[in-house]
Amino acid sequence: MIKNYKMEPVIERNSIPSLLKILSSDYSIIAPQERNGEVVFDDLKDPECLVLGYKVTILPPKKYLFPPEEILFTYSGKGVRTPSITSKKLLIFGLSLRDLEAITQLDEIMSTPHPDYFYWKRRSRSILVGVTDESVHAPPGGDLILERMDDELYRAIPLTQAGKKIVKGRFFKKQDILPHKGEGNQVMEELRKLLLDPETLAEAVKWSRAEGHPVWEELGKRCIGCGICTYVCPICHCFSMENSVSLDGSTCTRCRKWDACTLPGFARIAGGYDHHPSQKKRYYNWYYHKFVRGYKEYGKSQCVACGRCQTYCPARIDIEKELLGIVKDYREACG
Amino acid sequence: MAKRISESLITKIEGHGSLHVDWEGRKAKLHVVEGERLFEGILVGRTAEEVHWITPRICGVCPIAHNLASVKAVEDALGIIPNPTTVLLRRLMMTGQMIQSHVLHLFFLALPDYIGLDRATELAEKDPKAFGRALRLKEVSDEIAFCIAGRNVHPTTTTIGGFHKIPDKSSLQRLLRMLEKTSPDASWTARLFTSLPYPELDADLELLSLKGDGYSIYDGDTISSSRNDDTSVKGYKEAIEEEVREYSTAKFGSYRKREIMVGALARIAINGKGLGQKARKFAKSLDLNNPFHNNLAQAIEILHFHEEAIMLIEKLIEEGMDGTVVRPSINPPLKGIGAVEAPRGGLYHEVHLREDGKVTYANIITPTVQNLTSIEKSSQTLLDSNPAASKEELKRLMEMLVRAYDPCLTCSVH
Amino acid sequence: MQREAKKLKVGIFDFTDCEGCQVKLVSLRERLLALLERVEIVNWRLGQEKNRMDRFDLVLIEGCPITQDEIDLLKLLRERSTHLIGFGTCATMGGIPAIMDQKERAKWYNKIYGPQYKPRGIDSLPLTSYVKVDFLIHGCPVDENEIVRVMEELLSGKKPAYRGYSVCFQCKLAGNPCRLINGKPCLGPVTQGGCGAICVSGGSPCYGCFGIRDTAQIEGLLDILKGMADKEEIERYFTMFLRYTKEYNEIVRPFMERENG
Amino acid sequence: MKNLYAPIRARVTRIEELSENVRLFRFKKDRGRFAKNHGGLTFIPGQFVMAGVWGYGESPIGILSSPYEDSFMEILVRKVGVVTNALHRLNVGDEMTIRGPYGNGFPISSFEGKDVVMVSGGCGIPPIAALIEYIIQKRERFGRVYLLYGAATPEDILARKRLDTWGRHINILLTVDHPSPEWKGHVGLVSEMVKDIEINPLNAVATMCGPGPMMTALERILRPLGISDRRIYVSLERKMQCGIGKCQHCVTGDSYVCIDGPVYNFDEIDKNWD
Ligand SMILES: Cc1cc2nc3c(=O)[nH]c(=O)nc-3n(C[C@H](O)[C@H](O)[C@H](O)COP(=O)(O)OP(=O)(O)OC[C@H]3O[C@@H](n4cnc5c(N)ncnc54)[C@H](O)[C@@H]3O)c2cc1C
Ligand code: SF4
Ligand code: SF4
Ligand code: SF4
Repeated sequence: MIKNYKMEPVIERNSIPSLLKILSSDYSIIAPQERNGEVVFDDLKDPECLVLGYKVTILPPKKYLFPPEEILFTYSGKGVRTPSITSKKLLIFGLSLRDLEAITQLDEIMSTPHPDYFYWKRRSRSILVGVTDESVHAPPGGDLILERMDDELYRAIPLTQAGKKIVKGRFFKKQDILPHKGEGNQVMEELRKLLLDPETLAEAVKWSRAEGHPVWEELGKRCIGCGICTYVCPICHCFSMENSVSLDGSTCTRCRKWDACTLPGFARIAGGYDHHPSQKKRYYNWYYHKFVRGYKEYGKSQCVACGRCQTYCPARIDIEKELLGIVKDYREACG
Repeated sequence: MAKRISESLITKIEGHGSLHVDWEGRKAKLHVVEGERLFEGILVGRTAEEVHWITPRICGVCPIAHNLASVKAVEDALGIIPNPTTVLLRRLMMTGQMIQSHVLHLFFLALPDYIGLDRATELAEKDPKAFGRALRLKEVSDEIAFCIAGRNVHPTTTTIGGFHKIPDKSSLQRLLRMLEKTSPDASWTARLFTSLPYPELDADLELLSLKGDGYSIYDGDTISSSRNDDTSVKGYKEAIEEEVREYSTAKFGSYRKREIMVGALARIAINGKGLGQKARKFAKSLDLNNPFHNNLAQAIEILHFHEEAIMLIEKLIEEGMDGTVVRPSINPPLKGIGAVEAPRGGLYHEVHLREDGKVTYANIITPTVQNLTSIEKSSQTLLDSNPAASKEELKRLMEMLVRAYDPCLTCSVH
Repeated sequence: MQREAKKLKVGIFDFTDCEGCQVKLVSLRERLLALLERVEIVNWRLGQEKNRMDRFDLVLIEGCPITQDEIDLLKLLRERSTHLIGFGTCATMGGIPAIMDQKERAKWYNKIYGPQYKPRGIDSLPLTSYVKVDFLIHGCPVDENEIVRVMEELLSGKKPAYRGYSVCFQCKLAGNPCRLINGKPCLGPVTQGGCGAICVSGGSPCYGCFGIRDTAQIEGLLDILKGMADKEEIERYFTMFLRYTKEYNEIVRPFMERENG
Repeated sequence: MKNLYAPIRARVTRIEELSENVRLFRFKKDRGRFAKNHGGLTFIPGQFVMAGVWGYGESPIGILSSPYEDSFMEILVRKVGVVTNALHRLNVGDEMTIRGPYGNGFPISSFEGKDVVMVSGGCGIPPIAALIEYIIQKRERFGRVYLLYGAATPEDILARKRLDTWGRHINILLTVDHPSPEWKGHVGLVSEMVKDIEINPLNAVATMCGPGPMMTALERILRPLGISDRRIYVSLERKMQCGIGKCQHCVTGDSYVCIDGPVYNFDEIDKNWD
């Protein structure tokens, strides 16, 4: 039997901190680290604090491309000023395949119908490096992916010029490797499967509402409207504007801030009329955007089954379980 | 008939009170009109963990002192001895507390009297540099509180047996850099307050402070008097008596039936040897019988606690930190006392708990309660020793005198 | 840009409380000075000697009107001010003093002061129990950035707005593990954001001092709390700051009674 | 790439107080004229601008002036909240902010050769006004044109002068709920005037704008005329923050009111779940 050996660039686990140390002269490095018992993306001050093989981070890396709060312009008597985004380039390290996929989706969303100036200013100054235990078949995005072969070794899959440049560095060597069989990260595997057929998902969600499926009544009661699911989702991207005049009256600022469609004021207009007057409606809207409108607009669901909304929902609403239930009932009802 | 010298409340003190003087009989009384909140009742039925959440709300000027007094009382009741990191961090919190409170009092409440201003913010125009120094000291003390206690007013990180969360090394290093920058401001403050023209007054003061090793404000275990009459903290309730007077919502305290003064002046009188290098030099100019000198004593303390904060941070960084929270011991006594030196003097919290951790009894004695009797007495001395002065002049002097005690009437009526 | 030419006449008053919110005002430091460029403080007992009582464009009231004098002054201030604003949780919701209701008071006066004592305090209720209040700056204590935001809105002639989001927003930004998920009670989801989730970040629970947010899903939260705390504990959470809110009386109490029955 | 969220500066050149809460603002660009991007028009009737005041935010507001006019634009603003109050505090000569025009506007070319019935009430006049200005310029290309306009009282009828001018070109039917002593016109509901309309329902379009529940108005006013739902156009109102299809506030089902709307035919609206 002929073994399928291939010469590929690899890096040892032990060399990763040194690699990051070197890269930090050109980039600000963002990487997963532990804080209060949770894993979060943060500035990596000490490469030894890097955490790999984590399950999920609270906030997704979108916060670096689309910050929770950012100034869109300031105005003083002299004129309008758009803040310049010229800090050091970002290197976001240790992204999961799902987070990479989410950023690929955000890229598309933030280009439609017009490119979002602020997102792209940041995005074009950032490099994404994924690290995964899963085997990589179709890379979901990013500049470079490090696929874990065993405890010591990562295979490097460069996807862009920038990625290739990193792989040329001295911590990488070429080596014959066996194609490895990844373990998968076991988060929301069932939802993962559902997402392969976004059309059915879209149909099922739409159907469930039209048929008055009891799930919406129930979720409308359970959801406490805290907004967490949308903040932690790597694809959610609603926002609101906040305008202010500084204390001394000299400068006006418009700031955009993450908003959440599950919050009460989201669709309320002056005078108090509310287009989403109940938690049930607001919660349904969240699913509708992800699975119906998302599919209509981009041909896929706006979900990558990262598991965050389920992990961090204080009401323990499990999107995977709910969708499985809806799809099952839909299939039974509509054959 | 008694006629009020100030028609309205005394301004620039914490809380609501007015001086009433009977000019014919030449008698002075301090009316405290703060509403009663009844904290000792509020606490009953709450849990041990809620005590140090609730008591800081007695006073927003010295919330850290109340917070720690409560934590200590509950730890005493539960037989907990916190680890050395916890003690260092709490002492650091207390240095922040002292500077915060003294800066507020000295610059915002007291100083305007001595330099002929109505309000402190006028200083911002008159002497922006000086005002800038005051603001920097306020900032650095707030930062200590934010960093260790979680917030500048009403702590969020403290818990029974330790801390929910301890700061990381880099934030301590940041604090250290800030403190190094504000060191000259602390020295300048001590110099400034040494140079002020304090009115002369010999009030024959008995001064009272907690005493332990060094300049202890967090862990003194003896109540010590300048008349060499000491009591162990355990006996605080017998030694410090509280008397209800019909004209005041605050009780009037005394030590073994004598009027005593507590606060910065008393601390320096009792613990002066423990003052830091730089602060010690200024202590010589203090007149321990003149309550007006409490202002100067506070200024000296700003410098001292500034030095102490630096020392504590260096120690924490050097020795490393241990964030473990100590659990209650088996068969704890369920009755405990926590005493600290708050900015205005000795503060005593006592708590009794049920097995399930609910509070059954709480007693709180604040420094201002202890000072009220002394304030009245010193006012009387001021009246008696200035027979020729006009009412106007006396009124001004008496308000300055009350302010010098830095009374916290909100604390006194808790 | 619009700018009022004349300075707003401001009064700052404190009723019975801890004065921590005024301390926060001083903690604004440079920003307080910037504010003073735009307003004239005509009355501030804690801050200045010369005080006037004529008319106010804006009155900030800290504390709980517990005594008759305070209640009378509150009513007078309402008459004399264009905008009357509650400053801090004692003023806006009764705060910590409101843990004790009027019935309990008599008992504790007796225990603490003795039977001879003639109390001054009547009851600890929020300002809104006595007069119409134009805006509530919640917080125990108030937050510096929120003071600035509300002042900016007032100075530019806007009607200040309440925050539509919950404490959870900033709690997630801060990277805190969620208390509820770890089986510890928290009122963050039903509480108006803006405080920076400072208590949860410090390791303490959120007791809701920033006020119940608009259209909060309280029953949903109660269902969650039921799973981790007994009735008494839930009660203790809601009565730390929120006893006199409409939501406590109309939703929490009936819910607890139903649970009992 | 451009910062599409930054508005341009505009200057108020005229303010008319139409009622206690409604003001008309005329403004021009700080520099130059408004571009004629839409086949010789500066905007398509039914489109809106994001009008605002520095430091106060911005609001979607329909354009009232003629789409042929490129030296100024006019809007009508009802005072209801932060931005609209700030606009009402402006004086002639003050600066305001503008982004747009945004939205789809009426499918005006498909209106040609047809009878047009426009129903409007209260503040719903702006998009209709622009449409009327458009129609008047090419009057011969349209069949019979009606404006049915209802207001609470005669004082609430906005843009009286304009109505007089328009009346020379199109049929205007006015009605009020509460007449003043001098009022000689119709009193009662707009629906009662339908009997005076002569159109060919198979070759007509209708537009509706204004307050009140859409469905009941439709049932009462337009259904009796027999115009198909697909040719009845309505301008929707939804909360908006960005105006360019990103912020998600204005979505209704599958569509973004700020780009796919605000004008929809009734058939489309009926299919939307909210
Ligand atoms: C397509 C369209 C055309 C419109 N045309 C006009 C017009 O010609 N004249 C007129 O007076 N009004 C018009 N409106 C309504 C107008 O936009 C709102 O009255 C206005 O946004 C209220 O803003 P505010 O800041 O004063 O109110 P606030 O209640 O303070 O609202 C704050 C912000 O929320 C958003 N918002 C609130 N209400 C609405 C709303 N009804 N629609 C959209 N966004 C809202 C806005 O961004 C607003 O600035 C139109 C609305 C839409 C969608
Ligand atoms: S699992 Fe939840 S958080 Fe993750 S992408 Fe899907 S919807 Fe968003
Ligand atoms: S801890 Fe409290 S405030 Fe934070 S996310 Fe959980 S519920 Fe919200
Ligand atoms: S976390 Fe809760 S209790 Fe703490 S400040 Fe915020 S709202 Fe108040």
